[in-house]
Amino acid sequence: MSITIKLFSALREALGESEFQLDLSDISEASAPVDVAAIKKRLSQRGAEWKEALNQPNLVHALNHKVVFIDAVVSEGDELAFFPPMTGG
Amino acid sequence: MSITIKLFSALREALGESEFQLDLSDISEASAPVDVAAIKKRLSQRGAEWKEALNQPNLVHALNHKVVFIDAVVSEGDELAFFPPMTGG
Amino acid sequence: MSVSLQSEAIDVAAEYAQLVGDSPGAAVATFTGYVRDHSDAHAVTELELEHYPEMARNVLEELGQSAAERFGLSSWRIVHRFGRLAVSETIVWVGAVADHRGEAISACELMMDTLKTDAPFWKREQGPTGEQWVASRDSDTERRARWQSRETQ
Amino acid sequence: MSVSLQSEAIDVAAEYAQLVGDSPGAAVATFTGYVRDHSDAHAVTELELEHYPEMARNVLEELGQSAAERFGLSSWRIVHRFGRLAVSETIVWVGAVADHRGEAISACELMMDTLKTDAPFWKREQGPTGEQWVASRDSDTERRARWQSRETQ
Repeated sequence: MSITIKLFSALREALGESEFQLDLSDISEASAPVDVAAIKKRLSQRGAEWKEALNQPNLVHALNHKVVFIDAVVSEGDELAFFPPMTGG
Repeated sequence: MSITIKLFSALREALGESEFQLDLSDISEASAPVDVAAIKKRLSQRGAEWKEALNQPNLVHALNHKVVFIDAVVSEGDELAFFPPMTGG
Repeated sequence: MSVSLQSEAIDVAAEYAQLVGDSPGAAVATFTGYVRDHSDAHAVTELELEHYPEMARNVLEELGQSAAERFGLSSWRIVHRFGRLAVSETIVWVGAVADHRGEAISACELMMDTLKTDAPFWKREQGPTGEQWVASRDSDTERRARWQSRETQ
Repeated sequence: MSVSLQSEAIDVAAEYAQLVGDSPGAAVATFTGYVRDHSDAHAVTELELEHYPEMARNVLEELGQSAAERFGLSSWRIVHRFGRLAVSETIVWVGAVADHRGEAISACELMMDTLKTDAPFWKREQGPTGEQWVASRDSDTERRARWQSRETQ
């Protein structure tokens, strides 16, 4: 199973990536459905900066262009974005 | 003592006058100050239409371009207007 | 920071440009009122706006200044028409410039709510069934009263 | 009834004319946001607006439709810029057409309040002392929350 990860704003800048594919074949074979929390955990294994950036208190996650809670279930081909609170307007 | 009376909207239409001078020499010689109530009373003596028009519940009175209560004191040369509630905007 | 009473149609784009000028604040809110083709249940084909010129100017200037003080406006403008107006024509335009959106929007709302009940204009509607003076609305009086009790947001 | 995401400056007069069209409702409210030359205590010389294009379009369309339903709008429009913006340039424009002024003004306020907290844009300010991402404001979150509890007026 593969999904698209997108990062924006200070998060994109801190982690030096804006978009990439993430392969989740190993965890998706387990019996529990893969949720946003599982993906955060997986990405946090990439290093200390990732762990810190993805565990900041106000982090927002959007699945297929909608803000979701941490228990939202992720499926093959989904687009999952992480970013700080919005500051437009 | 003379003041200017102005009438607007349905009041102007019902009474057939928009502006006139009112001489108040007789009542201004009495000891009490002349207020809007005294002028309403004086104008009401002009006939039944005047009495009715000037005693409608929502009548507004403006003295020198400011809405006032019925006990506002009127002086020589003042402009006193009577009209229904405003409906602009 | 000014009032216009005019019989001509309101040039909304020109009013906006003049309000904002060369150095806009961060937040600009505007409101435009147009002549409706109906009023409650009956059709309207034309509107006549009677006004009390000297008093109208005073009231509108005071209410603009009052909104400016209450909401810290850097600029404001009120334009109100009088005379004969066709359906879909502009009646009134207000604009407010402030540092933040809440102030600019609330100032427009305050100016409109106050203007409706305090400025000496009277509408006379013309329709297929004749002419009639528009009655004042309780809802306008209620909206006006909110500003006396409500805290500035 | 539409959204525009654009890097070009917003032509406020053209947006207004298009919003109102040939047959305006009775009440038109607009709001325009501009780049300020300061932010809290420090000077700002330029702003960069990052955005998430697909999501931004979805969010703005949904919030326009939601405001239209809540306030019975006959027309609405939201324009938001992205990219590099100089001081005093337009950032955002919203417009709403309704039968009554309360609805038009409240719809603009709702669209702006929701947009601030829900639409994926991020401001990065540039000033004499360097660059920094703008932090979200508690006051924006509070304004946003009002719309969940408040009755339609």
